[in-house]
Amino acid sequence: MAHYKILGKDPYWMNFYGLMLLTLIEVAAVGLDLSDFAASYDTTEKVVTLWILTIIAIPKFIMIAAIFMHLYGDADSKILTLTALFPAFFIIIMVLFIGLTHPDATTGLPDWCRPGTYGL
Amino acid sequence: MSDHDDHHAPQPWGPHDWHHGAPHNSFSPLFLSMGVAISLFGLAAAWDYGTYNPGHIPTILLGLLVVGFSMFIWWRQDISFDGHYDPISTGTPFRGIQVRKVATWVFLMSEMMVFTSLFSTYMRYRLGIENCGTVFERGMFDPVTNPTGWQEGVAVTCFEPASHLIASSWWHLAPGAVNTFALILSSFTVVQALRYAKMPDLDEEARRKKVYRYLASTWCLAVLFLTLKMVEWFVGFYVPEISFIGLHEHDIVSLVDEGYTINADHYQHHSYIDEATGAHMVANIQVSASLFYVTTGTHGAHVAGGIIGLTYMTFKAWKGLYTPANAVSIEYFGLYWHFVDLIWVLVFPFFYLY
Amino acid sequence: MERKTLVTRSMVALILISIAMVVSPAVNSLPTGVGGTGIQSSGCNCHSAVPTATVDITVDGLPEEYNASETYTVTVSFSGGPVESGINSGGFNLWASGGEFSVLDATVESRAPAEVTHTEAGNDYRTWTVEWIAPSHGRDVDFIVHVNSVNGDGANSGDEWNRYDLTVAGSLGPGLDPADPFTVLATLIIISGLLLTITILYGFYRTNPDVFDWEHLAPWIADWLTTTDHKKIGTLYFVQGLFFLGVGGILAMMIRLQLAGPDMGFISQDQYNSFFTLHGTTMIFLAAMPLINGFANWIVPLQIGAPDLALPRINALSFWLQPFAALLIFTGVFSGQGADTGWTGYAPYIVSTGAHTGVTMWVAGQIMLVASSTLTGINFLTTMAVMRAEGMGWMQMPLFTWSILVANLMLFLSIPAFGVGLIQVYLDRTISTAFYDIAAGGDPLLWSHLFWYFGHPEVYVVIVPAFGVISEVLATSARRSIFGYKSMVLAMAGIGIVAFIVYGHHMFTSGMSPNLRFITMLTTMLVAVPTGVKIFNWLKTLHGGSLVYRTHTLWALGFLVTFTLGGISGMFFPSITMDAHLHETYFVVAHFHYVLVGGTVFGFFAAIYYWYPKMTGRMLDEKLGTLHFLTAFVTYNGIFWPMHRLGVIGMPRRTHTYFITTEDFTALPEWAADWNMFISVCAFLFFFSNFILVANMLISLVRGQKAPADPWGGWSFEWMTASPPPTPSFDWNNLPVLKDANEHIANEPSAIGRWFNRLMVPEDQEEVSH
Amino acid sequence: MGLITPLYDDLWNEYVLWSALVGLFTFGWLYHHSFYYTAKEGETPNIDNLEVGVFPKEYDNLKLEFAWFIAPLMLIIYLTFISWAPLDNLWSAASSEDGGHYGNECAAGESSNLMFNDDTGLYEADCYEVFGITGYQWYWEFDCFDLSEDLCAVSTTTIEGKDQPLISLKANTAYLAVMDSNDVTHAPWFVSLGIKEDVLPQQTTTQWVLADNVENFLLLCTEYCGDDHAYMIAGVSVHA
Repeated sequence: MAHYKILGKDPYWMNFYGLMLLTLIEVAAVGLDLSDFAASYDTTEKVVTLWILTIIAIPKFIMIAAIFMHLYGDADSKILTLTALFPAFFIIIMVLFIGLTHPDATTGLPDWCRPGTYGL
Repeated sequence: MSDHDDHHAPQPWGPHDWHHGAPHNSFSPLFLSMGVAISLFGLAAAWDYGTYNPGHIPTILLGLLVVGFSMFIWWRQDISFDGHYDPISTGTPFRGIQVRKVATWVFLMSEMMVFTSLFSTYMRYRLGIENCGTVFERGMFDPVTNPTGWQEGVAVTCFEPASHLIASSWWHLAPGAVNTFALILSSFTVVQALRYAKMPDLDEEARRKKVYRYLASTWCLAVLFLTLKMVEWFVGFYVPEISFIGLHEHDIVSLVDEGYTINADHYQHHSYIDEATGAHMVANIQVSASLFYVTTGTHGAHVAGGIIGLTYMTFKAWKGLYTPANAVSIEYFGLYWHFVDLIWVLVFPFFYLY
Repeated sequence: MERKTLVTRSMVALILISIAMVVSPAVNSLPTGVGGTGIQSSGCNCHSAVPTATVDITVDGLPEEYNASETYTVTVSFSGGPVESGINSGGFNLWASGGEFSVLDATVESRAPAEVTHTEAGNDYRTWTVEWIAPSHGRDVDFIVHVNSVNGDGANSGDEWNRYDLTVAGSLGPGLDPADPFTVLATLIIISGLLLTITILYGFYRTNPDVFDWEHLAPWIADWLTTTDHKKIGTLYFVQGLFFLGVGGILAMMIRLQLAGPDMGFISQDQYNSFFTLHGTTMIFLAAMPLINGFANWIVPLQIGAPDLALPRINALSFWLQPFAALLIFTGVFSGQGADTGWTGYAPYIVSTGAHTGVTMWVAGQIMLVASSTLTGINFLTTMAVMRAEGMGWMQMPLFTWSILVANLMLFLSIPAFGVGLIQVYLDRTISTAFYDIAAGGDPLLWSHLFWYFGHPEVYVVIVPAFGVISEVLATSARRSIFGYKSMVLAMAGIGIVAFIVYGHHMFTSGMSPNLRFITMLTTMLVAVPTGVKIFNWLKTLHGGSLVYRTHTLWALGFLVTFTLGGISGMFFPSITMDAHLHETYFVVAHFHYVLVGGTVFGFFAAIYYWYPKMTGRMLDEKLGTLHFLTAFVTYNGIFWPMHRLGVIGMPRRTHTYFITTEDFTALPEWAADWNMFISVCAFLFFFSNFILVANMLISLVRGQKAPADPWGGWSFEWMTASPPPTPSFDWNNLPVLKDANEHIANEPSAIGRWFNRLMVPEDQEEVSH
Repeated sequence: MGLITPLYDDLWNEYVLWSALVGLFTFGWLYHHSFYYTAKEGETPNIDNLEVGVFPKEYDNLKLEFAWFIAPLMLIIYLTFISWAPLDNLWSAASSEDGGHYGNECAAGESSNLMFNDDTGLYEADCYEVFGITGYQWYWEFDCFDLSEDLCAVSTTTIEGKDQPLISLKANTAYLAVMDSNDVTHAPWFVSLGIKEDVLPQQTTTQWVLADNVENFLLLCTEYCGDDHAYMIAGVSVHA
């Protein structure tokens, strides 16, 4: 249970308001025409939207985990946060190895491991 | 003939004697496994590579019945639980925390890996298969000037994100957006239920009402979530005329009716029409549709599982059986429920918006 | 009243299970079922219900006694029945139990090598001629002839038919009918099941010989079906694991029969494919994993001083998911539609319509096993994290408990990937999603990635508990504390981490991203380091010790030999240049059987001899145990050692036969066939040698010496309880406290230690415990 | 043993040597200790005073443990190093500018001159030829593209009583096999050349087929592909 306050108010309510606000921004980011803004940064609207969505997803994620799931402010918060973060390494490995690789023919050793001067 | 417990025979069906450490036999695991096996068997019998054999639907129903029966046994044994023997950790790093709270977190670790697998699949395909929009922009095929272009009538294999349909109009996005708010709201109601159940200086009737109402509203929001999902996938809806905001009467077509299905090997979209010639680009989008339905469907299945748990908890709350002593069991459910909400925070932008 | 309802209800449950058990394997995998028209048994009954005696069949050209391999011209003709009209006059079916028919003209076609029938054109005749090439075996051959006498109106009414049987003698007289492999398999499994039932009944009888009646049996069984006690569930796991170890062994024996010589015809290709698939799946998921869980269930709570697991009912659920999963996995085996994908089930074959229909059920069964493993993982991790006795920090846990901790951590973090892959395949095969539909852009390597992301940690999950067992057994047998406890723990943790980044070495030749292939070549080499540390630590433990030879000591030393050999052969694979040749050969088969049988199974054997007294209160027989060790160890090496050589000279795995060098082509040398025969003989000896263990367990259960609480002189908590331990294993209100023979605990923690303590131990314990 | 290709054999011999050394060391140690440090008949001494319920006295030696952490590490670093150069040969780039060992694709009439260079321990060639392999359930199909009859020819032959495809290649020639599959995953194993690589539907994989010796051998399928997997074979005939 929460034993702290956010801006002097109840943390659950504050968190709830905050989440609603962020979600509204997300929906707006998709709905609004950002192509001019994107053009000024020499990129496409899709990229801008994706960036906004990713950046907003992070605080939302943290707010839910920290306040609703009591990973902040409780006596057991620290150890439970560590527990929750434990799979991070394995998640990164899976994303790198499965999500971000592609099948390919072996047309030579990868460049980064061919210094060119080794040999027996 | 069970031997070592001197004071009572284990009751495999009835309520638990929550005496600490007494063997509490249960038929529930046996029946649950049996039911799951029967359902999976029936499911595989009822569909074979998309061919539907309705004769096997009773098998699935039988399986679900057995599962339901086992849940009933489980709950019957649980409902008398008043929190007095909730086991507490003794091992160093977790000392003092409820054992089942730790178990819930450990369970969430494996859930994280489930969704990571799904997202890895998504990334692999999203990055590995060319986007349909990109293919379309390359223009129509011409043996000399545009050899990589698309041809009228020949399906291109490409990736068509559902967001192309969903984010194309506010009304299409509406069910998903409402769902986002519904889930956040339901996270909030669960945590409120926990707060009031724990509040020590509340009289019993007031607590019963608060907890019961908050849990019931969570239940309603979860059902709303699934309903809107079904509307968005299969049903579609009607938009009335509201003249002062310039809205005209029309129907929002569901994703399936738009042709966005797992069997869509000749998918068409109104934006894939060549302006000069009026030719349609047709696409094979089965992989992207499968990804969309299975990933959001897995999330939906988690919500459905939550509804089953909530049904029991709402009933228990209605009976007034939550007290500050056993309120932490709402927290166990709440952790799961917030986690489902967290996943939606990721699913929504990547499957509905981007 | 209460006992009565209990009995009735348990009976309902039992009946349901029995029905499921009887029905499930018999259910044809959908949508097709057992082939064959049944003409041999039911005749041509579409032409009329019963045969007509007046239709007279003559078969000319067959001798009284045939000469082996000679060709005979056989004429089948008949008279009688309706009047011949010239068109559509009749038809026939000729079946022989041996030899082959060859077709002479267009009136006859062959349905099978030893079965011929008339063609569309042959329908107009009442006489047909074929050639029969007599078999070479010289046994009697049976012929069955069916003829239709047809009136030519195009409909079946008014037609008549008859059947005629004759036997042609061979020089060697009547022979035995060749057994259908399915019949053999089914018979053996049913016999195993019966023996198991008898054993269980006898077990009940021995519990209390005075009341051997239904009134007592029913609640006894109901208690086993509903138990949540960790020791009883452990025993259930053992029963399941040993039973399927036997079933997997039977499958292996049938594979070895087929491979005893080149081109043996004992089992067909189709059957072979399905048998090796089930052998792999059964051994890994239905034998090894339940055995690990059996030991974990029994020993872990005892070793950490906990009365039970953290979530006893979930524990029961993880067990009960397994037998039902096994039913699904074996669905369709006896109708020839069992899974035939290999235990890896590579896409896109696994989702293709060419694969057997039983694959869907096999996938469904494995989905249940994934659920079971996840629940087990949650349960054990929580138990070990939160229920350790006072005084037992992480670094005072017995090594077996540590090994289960590492194994479960690996298992439950990796198995979701497999589960998701399985669900994708299941949906592809049922509702026709397109995850592995290549035409729609699906990527077959995605499955390989998801599978091996799980599959490689999985093989470590199976071996790491054996490490724990060996650490316990060797230290206790040498009467020493284990050498380098901390480095043992770190090595296991290292193996656990490394497991996740090396899986690409299963896919060196698969078309996977070359970058990833290269990275996993480097990381796979790393596996040698922690395993090397462990082996040297074990050896150093013996140093200055005083080895007491008992059966479990023998098995532990045997483990060191075989596991080291398996480890060394494992070093050949990360070198991609060599792997390009060795991948998917018998060298691989030899390697993983050296670590999985020589490692895991030998570890289990050591564990059985080590903990059996604790579990049953009876000592095992040392003489039988030594006999078991000697026979099994020798024959085991006889099976798998020659396989290394076979693999290098070019024998691929997962193949129904192998090719011996001919004048035209270089293939396996002739001695390869001799070695295969040798392997098959050894395999049977190994299979039967394990019955010594079973006999030992059963005999000792009845007549064994009573076991003291600490027969071997170990230090951990399980030796504190009585043999067998009471329920609950420890008193909830009087839990044991671990003392420490070292003094360092009293020392001030270092700066890092203080930081770590602050992080790991909640400061205010009042807050969280209400 | 072995005698597959020099690339493979050199590695194999080195690995077998080290395996034997590690094996001798370990087993020597094991046998010595298991016979030397043995309890007398009927005796159960208690060297470290093991006692139930007491975590035993620590028995360790950081230097030793570190030593046998480092020793295998050194060994595997060495083994990785010797595996590296042959890998570059196995996965050679397809053009000489990118550091390929087999030159560029041969012009008409140009000769490949594949040979094993004992000094570098690698195969080298002036140029290479290209042919195609396609896997079907359950047979192989070869495609010689526009190579001359002498360099590459496809015919059929009888193996174990069945007609199977046969590809004839010329000795001392480097070939690049460009591979594809029609249905499911297969893998052609040139047994006597010690190489294999999966063929995948809708995707192209490649492998270097270094035909150096005159020999007729079998090509087997080594990725399980269904019913007739064991009999999915072809003949390879390397002529002078």
